[in-house]
Amino acid sequence: MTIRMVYFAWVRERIGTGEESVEPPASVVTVADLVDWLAETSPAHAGAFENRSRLRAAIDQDFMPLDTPIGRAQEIAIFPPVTGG
Amino acid sequence: MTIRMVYFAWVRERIGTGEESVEPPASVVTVADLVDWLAETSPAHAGAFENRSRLRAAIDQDFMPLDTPIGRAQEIAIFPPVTGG
Amino acid sequence: MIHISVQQFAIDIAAEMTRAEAAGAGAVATFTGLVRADDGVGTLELEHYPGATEAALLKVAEGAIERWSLSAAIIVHRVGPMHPGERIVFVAATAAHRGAALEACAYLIDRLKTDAPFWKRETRGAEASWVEARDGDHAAAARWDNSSR
Amino acid sequence: MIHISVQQFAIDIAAEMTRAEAAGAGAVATFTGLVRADDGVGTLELEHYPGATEAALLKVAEGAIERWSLSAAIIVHRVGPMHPGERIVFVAATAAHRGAALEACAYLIDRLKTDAPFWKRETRGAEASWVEARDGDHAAAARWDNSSR
Repeated sequence: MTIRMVYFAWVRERIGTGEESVEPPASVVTVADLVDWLAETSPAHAGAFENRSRLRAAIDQDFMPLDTPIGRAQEIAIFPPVTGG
Repeated sequence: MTIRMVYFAWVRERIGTGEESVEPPASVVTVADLVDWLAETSPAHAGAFENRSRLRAAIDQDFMPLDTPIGRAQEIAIFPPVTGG
Repeated sequence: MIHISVQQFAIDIAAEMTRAEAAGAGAVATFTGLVRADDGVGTLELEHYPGATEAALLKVAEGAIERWSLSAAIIVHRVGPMHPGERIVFVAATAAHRGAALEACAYLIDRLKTDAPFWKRETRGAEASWVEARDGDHAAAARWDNSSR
Repeated sequence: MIHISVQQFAIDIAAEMTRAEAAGAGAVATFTGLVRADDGVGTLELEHYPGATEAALLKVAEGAIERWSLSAAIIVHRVGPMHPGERIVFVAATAAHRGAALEACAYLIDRLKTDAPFWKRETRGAEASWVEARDGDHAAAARWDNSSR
């Protein structure tokens, strides 16, 4: 299954790209699993995802906790806590 | 002692003037006394002051309860509860 | 910065906002009261107590400035005749952060309603009547006495 | 009426107020957030999540409309680079009476702070840093979950 990953703010900067397509193995069930798996793919990913408590996620553009199953998601976003307004 | 009386809204309309000078007797101590005394001066005043609970007052431009002594006030205003904003 | 105006002419929101923002702070909360168009009123007329009105509004603004350390408080009130949709009153509170601005804005309009000598007269067709004061306004103003910040 | 805008260009308060007042109601409460000028920030840059941002703001506005029976809710948010004194965000709530407008306005900005995907980056001299989220923002947003109206 191909998932479109999108990154924002310092997550984007540390990874070095705002989006990428990934094909995680079947063992990846939740967003947290996905983050763990991505952290293995490069030092940049590992650095961006170093502190899991500072990460937030959206599945198909809806904010979700990291322990949410990704199901048949097409787009998953990883980003820092929001600071708008 | 001469006091400048000023009236607003329906108090002004019922009395028929927005201001007048009055010289109350020494027996008039509080604003309520002044209202009682003025109510005797004409049917218009009596009508305007018919329901004391609907009257508010200011002594020298400061809102005061009707039982406040008039002291050496120069200007006393009588009006309905305010409805601005 | 305090700006108080009791005026016959229309309230210019853009000009007042420029004044409110000039203080260079981070948050501006405003409230605008309009002549309602939904209850058949043709003309609304605002009477006031010249001199006493400005003093009362200044006192309300000073109270807000002191309580929330505002960088600006603005109160603009129309007087004279006006029509549905027109602005009757505009208040603004400017502060470093939003909590203070929002609370102070509510304080300005709540206090103005009970503490400033204005009277509204509505004309519906040929009938003119003075607007009755609302008990709720006194309750809204009184909550600022009781709350402990 | 709901109006949502995520825009690169400056926020026009007069135009937004005209929109808010067009509903013909009696009360409009607004909040404006500005780039503060007092802490040495030269440029503030706002990043967002296109598509998701608009959806999140729409949900916040719909929540306010339903809870306070508003006649209008407006949320306008700048994105891209901006400078001290410029408007970052403007929200407005229009209702028949002031209590609803003031509360709904506070709700709009409190919820926007936690529910919409925006990120701020400040540049001070040669140093750029992402703004940290504040715990207080979550407390402010959460009070709308707990309060019983």
